[in-house]
Amino acid sequence: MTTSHSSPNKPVEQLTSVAIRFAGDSGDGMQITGSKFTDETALAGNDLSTFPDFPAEIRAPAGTMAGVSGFQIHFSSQDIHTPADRPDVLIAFNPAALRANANDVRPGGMIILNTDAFNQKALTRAGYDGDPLPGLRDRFRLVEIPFTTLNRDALHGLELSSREIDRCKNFFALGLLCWLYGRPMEATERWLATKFKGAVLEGNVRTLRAGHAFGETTELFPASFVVPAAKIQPGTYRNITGNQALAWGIVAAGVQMDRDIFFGAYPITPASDVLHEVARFRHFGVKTFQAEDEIAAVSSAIGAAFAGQLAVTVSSGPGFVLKQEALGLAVMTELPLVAINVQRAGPSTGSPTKTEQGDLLSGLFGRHSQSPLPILAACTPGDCFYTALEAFRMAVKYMTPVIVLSDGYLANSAEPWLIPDVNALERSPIQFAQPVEVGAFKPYARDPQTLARPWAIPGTPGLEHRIGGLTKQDLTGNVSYDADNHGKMIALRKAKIDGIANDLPPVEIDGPEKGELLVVGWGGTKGSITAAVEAARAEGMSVSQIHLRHLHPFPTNLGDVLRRFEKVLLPELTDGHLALLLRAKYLVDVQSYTKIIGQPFKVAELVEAIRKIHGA
Amino acid sequence: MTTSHSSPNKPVEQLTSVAIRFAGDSGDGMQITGSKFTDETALAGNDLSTFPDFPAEIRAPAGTMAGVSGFQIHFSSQDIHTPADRPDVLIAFNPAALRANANDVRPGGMIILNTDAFNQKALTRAGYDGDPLPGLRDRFRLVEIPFTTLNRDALHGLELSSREIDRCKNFFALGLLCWLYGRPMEATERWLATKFKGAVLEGNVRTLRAGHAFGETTELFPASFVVPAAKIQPGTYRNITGNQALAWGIVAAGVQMDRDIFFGAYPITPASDVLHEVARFRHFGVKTFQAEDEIAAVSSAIGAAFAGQLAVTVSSGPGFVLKQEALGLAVMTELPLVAINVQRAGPSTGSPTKTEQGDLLSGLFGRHSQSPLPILAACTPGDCFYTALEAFRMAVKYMTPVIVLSDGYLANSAEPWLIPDVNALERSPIQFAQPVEVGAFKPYARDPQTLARPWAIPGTPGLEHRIGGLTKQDLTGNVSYDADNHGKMIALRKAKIDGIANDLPPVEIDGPEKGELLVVGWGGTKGSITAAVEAARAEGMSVSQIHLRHLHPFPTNLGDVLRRFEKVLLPELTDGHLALLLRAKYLVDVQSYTKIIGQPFKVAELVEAIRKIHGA
Amino acid sequence: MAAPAVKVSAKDFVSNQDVRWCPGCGDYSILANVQRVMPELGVPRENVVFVSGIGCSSRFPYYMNTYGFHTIHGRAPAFATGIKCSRPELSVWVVTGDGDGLSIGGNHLIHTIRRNLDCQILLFNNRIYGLTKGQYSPTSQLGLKTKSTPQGSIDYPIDPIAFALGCGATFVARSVDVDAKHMQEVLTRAHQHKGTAFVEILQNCPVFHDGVWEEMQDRKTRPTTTLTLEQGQPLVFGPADARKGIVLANGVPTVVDLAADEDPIAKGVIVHDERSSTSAYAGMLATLQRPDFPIPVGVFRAVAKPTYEDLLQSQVDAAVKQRGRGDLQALLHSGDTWQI
Amino acid sequence: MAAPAVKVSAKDFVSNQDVRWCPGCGDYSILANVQRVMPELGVPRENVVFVSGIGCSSRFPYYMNTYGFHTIHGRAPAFATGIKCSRPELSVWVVTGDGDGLSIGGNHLIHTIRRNLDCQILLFNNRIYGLTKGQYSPTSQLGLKTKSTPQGSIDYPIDPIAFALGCGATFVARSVDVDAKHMQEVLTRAHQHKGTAFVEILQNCPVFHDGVWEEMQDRKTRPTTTLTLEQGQPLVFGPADARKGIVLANGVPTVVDLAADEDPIAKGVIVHDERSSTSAYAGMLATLQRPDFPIPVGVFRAVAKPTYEDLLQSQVDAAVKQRGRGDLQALLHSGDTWQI
Ligand SMILES: Cc1ncc(C[n+]2csc(CCOP(=O)(O)OP(=O)(O)O)c2C)c(N)n1
Ligand SMILES: Cc1ncc(C[n+]2csc(CCOP(=O)(O)OP(=O)(O)O)c2C)c(N)n1
Ligand code: SF4
Ligand code: SF4
Ligand SMILES: [Mg+2]
Ligand SMILES: [Mg+2]
Repeated sequence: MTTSHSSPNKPVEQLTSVAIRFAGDSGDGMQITGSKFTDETALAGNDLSTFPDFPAEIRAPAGTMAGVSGFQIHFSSQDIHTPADRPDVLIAFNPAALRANANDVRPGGMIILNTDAFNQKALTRAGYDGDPLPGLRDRFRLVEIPFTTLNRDALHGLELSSREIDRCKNFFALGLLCWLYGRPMEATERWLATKFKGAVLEGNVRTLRAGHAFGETTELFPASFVVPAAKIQPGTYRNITGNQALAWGIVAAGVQMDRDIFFGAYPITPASDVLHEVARFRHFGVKTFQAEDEIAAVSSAIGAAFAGQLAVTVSSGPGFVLKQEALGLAVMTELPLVAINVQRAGPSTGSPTKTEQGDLLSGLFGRHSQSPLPILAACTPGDCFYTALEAFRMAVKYMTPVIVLSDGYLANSAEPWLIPDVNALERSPIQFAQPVEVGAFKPYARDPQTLARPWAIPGTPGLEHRIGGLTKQDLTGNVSYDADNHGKMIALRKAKIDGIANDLPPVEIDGPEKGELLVVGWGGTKGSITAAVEAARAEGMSVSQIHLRHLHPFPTNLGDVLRRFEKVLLPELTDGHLALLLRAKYLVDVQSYTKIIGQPFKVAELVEAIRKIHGA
Repeated sequence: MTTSHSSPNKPVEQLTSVAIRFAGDSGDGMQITGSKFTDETALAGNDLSTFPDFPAEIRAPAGTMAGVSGFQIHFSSQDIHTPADRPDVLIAFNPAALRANANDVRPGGMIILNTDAFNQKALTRAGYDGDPLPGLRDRFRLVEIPFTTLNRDALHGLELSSREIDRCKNFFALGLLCWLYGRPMEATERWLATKFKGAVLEGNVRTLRAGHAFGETTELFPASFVVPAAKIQPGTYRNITGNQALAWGIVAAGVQMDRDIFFGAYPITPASDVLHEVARFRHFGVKTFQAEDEIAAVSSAIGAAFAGQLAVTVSSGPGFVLKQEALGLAVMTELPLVAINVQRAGPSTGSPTKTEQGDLLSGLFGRHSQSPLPILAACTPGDCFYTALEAFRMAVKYMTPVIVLSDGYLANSAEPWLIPDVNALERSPIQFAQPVEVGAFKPYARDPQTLARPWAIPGTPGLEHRIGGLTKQDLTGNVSYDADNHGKMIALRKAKIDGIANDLPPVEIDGPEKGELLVVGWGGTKGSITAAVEAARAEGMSVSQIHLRHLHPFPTNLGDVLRRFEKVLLPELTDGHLALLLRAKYLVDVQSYTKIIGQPFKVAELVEAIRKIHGA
Repeated sequence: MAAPAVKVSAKDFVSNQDVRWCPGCGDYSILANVQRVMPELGVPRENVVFVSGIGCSSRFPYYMNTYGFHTIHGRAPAFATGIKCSRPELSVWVVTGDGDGLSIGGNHLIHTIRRNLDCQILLFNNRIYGLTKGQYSPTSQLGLKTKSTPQGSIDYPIDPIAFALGCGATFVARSVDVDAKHMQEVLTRAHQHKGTAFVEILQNCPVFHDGVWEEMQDRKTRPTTTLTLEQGQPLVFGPADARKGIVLANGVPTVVDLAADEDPIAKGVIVHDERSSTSAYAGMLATLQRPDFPIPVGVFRAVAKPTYEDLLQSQVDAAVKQRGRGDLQALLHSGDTWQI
Repeated sequence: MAAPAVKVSAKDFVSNQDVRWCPGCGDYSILANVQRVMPELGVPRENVVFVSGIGCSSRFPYYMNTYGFHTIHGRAPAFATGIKCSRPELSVWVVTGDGDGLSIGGNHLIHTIRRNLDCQILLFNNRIYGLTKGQYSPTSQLGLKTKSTPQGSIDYPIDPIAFALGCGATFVARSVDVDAKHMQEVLTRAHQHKGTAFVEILQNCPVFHDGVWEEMQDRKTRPTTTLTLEQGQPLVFGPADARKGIVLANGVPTVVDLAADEDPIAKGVIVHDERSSTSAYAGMLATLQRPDFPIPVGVFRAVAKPTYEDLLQSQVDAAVKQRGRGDLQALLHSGDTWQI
């Protein structure tokens, strides 16, 4: 429901879209505030996109730049694809938050400050020598509000320690923002009721409403705003993050394929939340195993696959690399497995909470010798759900490990997601090999169509067989030292994976079928690239766009598509991984545009890049 | 010394080159026999090339195909580059050896059989239904000799068990071959004297001479042969295998750079012999550490590098893959390390004793994110020595891990090697960072030329500093969360490695500087490619050749060279790894010719491939 | 699972692959003993899975006519964990070596053992790396000269039994390759134990470490070099005419002589209790090493504890019982949703 | 190495990085204690190296103004091995956590400990994965509800001390984050020990596992929940008016009450001996766990054994002595060569 709370006695201005960034200390609850505002915005029917950005440390020293946590939400009455390059509004809970974020704010934008936090000590902690406010006043509209004090007044008399009281102040701010943009607050109050009870619940609700009331009454805001609902495809929506969607996609695979899930993982940022989420679903017959390390995680999953379970393992770069030897065994033994890599910024330990697309080539080539397997990449948070599902189907149909690539940006960003109708989702129960008379079974006989070998699981009489990593003999799977057989098996495995291409939908071109410029993308950059392409078109340039989800093998028409354009631009948050593959395979002069600073693309940068190559 | 033993009273025919294969049961001592014959051939002044080929098992059941062990030697009065596609002579110690090798022998070639081993039981074990000899007689010249009996007669009366006596029979055969090809036997007798004593020594020497005498007297051989010494660059020569050359190159690095070596490894075929060899050199100040696994092996080596030692780690495919996470840390911390990969046939456990070139791309891209480092590949057994040396120099000069690629073929093959003059080898003592006043030291300040950071080692007052895998701040190396700094460091590391190209000699073209066809190779295939190119030229084709030792970065003139030819052919014992890199980087239509059966190229197949592309 | 229709014999567990170990390898007798006990265990062949890593010992699964997985070096226990957690009804056997299990694979042994996954782990200890042709292993003697240690090994050997106990093992036993009867008893006990059954088998490698266990293998010396553990019996060893016993002095084990007719228990000789409340006692046994002590063979410790796969399954059952079998439609619509 | 010119103080070991742990984290006090003992050890700052893996605990080296290496998850002991073998004169300290050291890093702990590399290994045990925001660790209690175990953990915890002893540790000790004096004694002992000194430090994680060690931290409960080990003293604990002691019954430890004036030794209470000939005794101590027993703190075991890096160096020295310093020219010409 979307009734507006904006007050009758103040004017209401209409806006198309707004971007707001909440910024404060890790302890200030910015992520919560942001995600609650997100829920309300979704309920208000806007299209939206969010970007949480938190520090690596558990809790860096309070008040320091390193401790600043931010959450940005972009919402609109039209469809949008990114959290926006620059916020229109910044809520800064302390000087460090101001210093870390002020320069991102759109010139002339609004900055709301918690003046209570702006004492000398805090300013110095944040690294300010003097008082920054005067300097900012002429660049932005500063709104100075004593959140701490107002919150204390609001909760006066409650049975709460002053520490507990101060912890509520972010909800005062939330209430204010809700008034300012006419967001409903029921969802938040409902959520609070499930999270807290007693005085704490009371306190949060009270300050939330107080914040709202403050907006109505204060002189600081002459007007409130409304961002009308967007025209979005009808249906039932929810907010979902990439990690949540991956987890649900995994659970869905178990349901749709009618087989229990074995999930082997070792915690690592930013992939851990997938484990946490999946672990909640034992009642779906899902077994999660927190292994001693990544090698055990993937090995246990391969063991589960051998035993006939739907097996999946999840990690991020440094952990994923450790799984490569075992993945090679899965390739050799041709067992179905889904291996998910939620990419993060590297190299080495790098910047664990930052995003990057740097693991495409290690996924493809990170194993020794020739060890081919399919690779899929999700392109939006909600798409993670479908990508996980597709990966399981592909793994089982072709009896192969499948790599799924997500990234730190998709993992934590939320978007409104059109909930699929479960009955419309393909059901694909599994066909295991059936008992045969002893001795007749050939573990490496192949399906002529898919070249997949049979999935023969323990417990089936007559199918007793042994597999392993040594070169296997065709058909029998016995250890073989025959040179020609070695070559034949190498070729068979390659042909099987290459053959998957025939199963893939052709790439679809958005925009002109041929012409001047094609912008190619893959993975989590879809939003920013799409926004940039639309902006470029708005400037009158002819730009076409394709976005790949299948990175190995490629769709069969890809080469043809690439050759239809004079120029090809490939933006990647990495050093030209896909560009290298396309240039090598199709000998097309794909020009790579890269950014490797742990942050997603800004739309403006991409538009600039498009202008450049277009002009060139 | 090269005095001929060939007898006066039989004619001596002169030959340009001969290829002989010794084949028998793993227990028959074929590798010893072959390598002794090799030493003698070297002393006789021929150019030569060898190829040992043994089964994976320690000792497969006697008499079975799986247990057959072979050793091929090709020697000539001209320079040769390969062990030859097909032997002219096969010595088969049992039916299994015959069955496994007969079809490789040049039509009309000679097959020498140990008739004592050809009983019904042995034939069946080998998988023969009937007697194979009649069928072979019309294709080859069969020479049937009761080696076992003759050997027993020769050693009659010696204080040896019949088992011990039979174990000597391979030396009877060796003696015979020495007569047949006029090889001196002193070296072998000297070697026997160092290996055995008493009756066993006596027995081996006696049967060796008896075999020689048998040749002189038997009617079976109307004539003996002489293969005159080859015209080879003058100097002192020795035989050396690739693994031995790697080991010696490592020791040499310690001497030439005046710093002790730390060698961390975990055994794995075919790399273990490097560990075994290096472990013998404690008196060079070399410390070998057999770690609990490959991760500990590389980690200990990186620790040693941090401590200021010349650090090296050696493995093969499956083990090398496990080292990738730690190698990423070495890239991030910019420490000098040499990581050697003696490639073997995969995927997974694959065929450990067989050769392949499948680990180029995993070396380049096997780490997550952007983690660039230089890669060198040795191209002959002796070249392994220089490649190891160069790798250490590069690692220290540029403060980077360096990957060295060898392969199972180079590892075990022997070739005559012109011993370098140690005084002519470059000496390059190490410059460590010098003490500074506390606080002044910048661990990530760079040399403007090389972009290398200083090597500051524990024990140096004032240089106390902390490094690690988290994104580092420029200059200070402190942990940094700044996005632009992140990008800057990514760019700096890349620029440093790319900059090494300016240090590299330009690729040299063998043959016409430009024209119709360029054949490009890398690593252990140099011999076969060179032989094939020479053969093709002999057929009147215009063919040029380059062979790369620097696979990342590439020499600066490579693109220009590639573009000077109408066609480029790239033979690789893998699925087009280098071809992919060249196509992507230079957009040249490099055509890849691949063979992945665990065996080196045969010259004939390459000549055929050259004909095809030439004709096309 | 229903028992197999017809009576099966050892032959039924012999695969069609010819065995590829060196002549005289201790692995042959271990294989024979495993194949001999299999029919007695009453598990249908199709429900038996052998999992191994890499090494001569790890070739084992190829020779068993059951389901088998020859995996990668050192990781077999992790594969076994996935198999057993997915299919608790399967009888899972891990075969590993002193290198595979204790060198590269040490971490997986630790955690599989502490989780008490129901499986049998057979560690063939020949104190050498066989398959890679003779480098020293984590159990090799100090000073051992091998290909990789021409001046002798400088690593102190690890004791597999002490190590397993340190990881909290619920079942720990030791046997010798040549002692068929004893090994078959131990294997049967290991299979009967619900939980991780860790069994060290002293194995001879005639090619690279011949005679390393000779003392324990030789019928003549065995009585004085081994101490056969029997539940409820005092720790007595040696020939009938020269019996000795083990007593504790301030927590430290010591050997005492026993007169022909002397009652060991009266003399304070410890009575073997594999079910001892803490692992302190078994840990003490593990410290008994040659030459000062005989090496204990048999079952050191056997205590009951819920197994990992059972606890995991019970969480699934509890969740289903409490929340009903998961409903995907309901999940997708859980929490805040809105209509457009 | 010459001692530092001027008298150094704790401040000299404080780096210029601001410490990034949560308020109230037990790591702060451990850091303070390490910095306090450093000057007493008489090792010049430039000869001290701190090596760590990944985890909150593993951030430690950044805060020490010495040489430091923050490596990768679980591998710190292997890095330390390379450092110490290359430069035996350095004082090498490994800092790890219950996840870093006992989960992913278990294998390297095993082998570093058994080789007796001369280094100090400090394991901060907060029974949780802190840095990754609160998943259970190998030392977490059974049933613990964490992010990854909403229905409770089903892994039996491993005991770091028992584990280290099972690996053949020559020095094993335990201390508590809040007990400054005791920790400084233990750290000093650890540094004095030549060989691997394994120290478990019970550490509180107020954010993800607050109060896990409260019993042992609280001055009031400490006397009954901890047993302070002192060489040559009987195993007695509890307040003066309610002393208890530990005795052995058939190898199994048991608690006995002691009257106010009663002589524990007479009562058969075990006398602590950290130098016991075998690890049986220390192993027994390690089995003492709450709630049935107090947790021993202090030095469990401290025995002398040649260290790995010394044995390695002595092989180099022996080889040089015997064959002379290696001559490359001679090596290249060794064996059969020929002139052309
Ligand atoms: C990742 C990896 N590293 C190294 C090897 C080489 N390797 C195979 S078996 C083995 C040691 C086996 O020793 P053990 O477990 O004692 O088995 P045994 O042969 O003695 O029965 C080694 C080092 C490998 N196959 N894979
Ligand atoms: C290869 C790899 N896998 C996983 C991680 C993620 N990770 C970092 S620290 C950690 C656990 C740390 O726990 P602990 O050692 O107890 O340290 P604490 O934070 O509790 O001090 C994990 C799983 C990683 N950094 N690298
Ligand atoms: S090498 Fe040793 S362990 Fe391996 S098969 Fe031969 S005898 Fe057995
Ligand atoms: S998460 Fe726990 S262990 Fe980590 S810094 Fe915070 S309090 Fe300390
Ligand atoms: Mg072994
Ligand atoms: Mg912890």
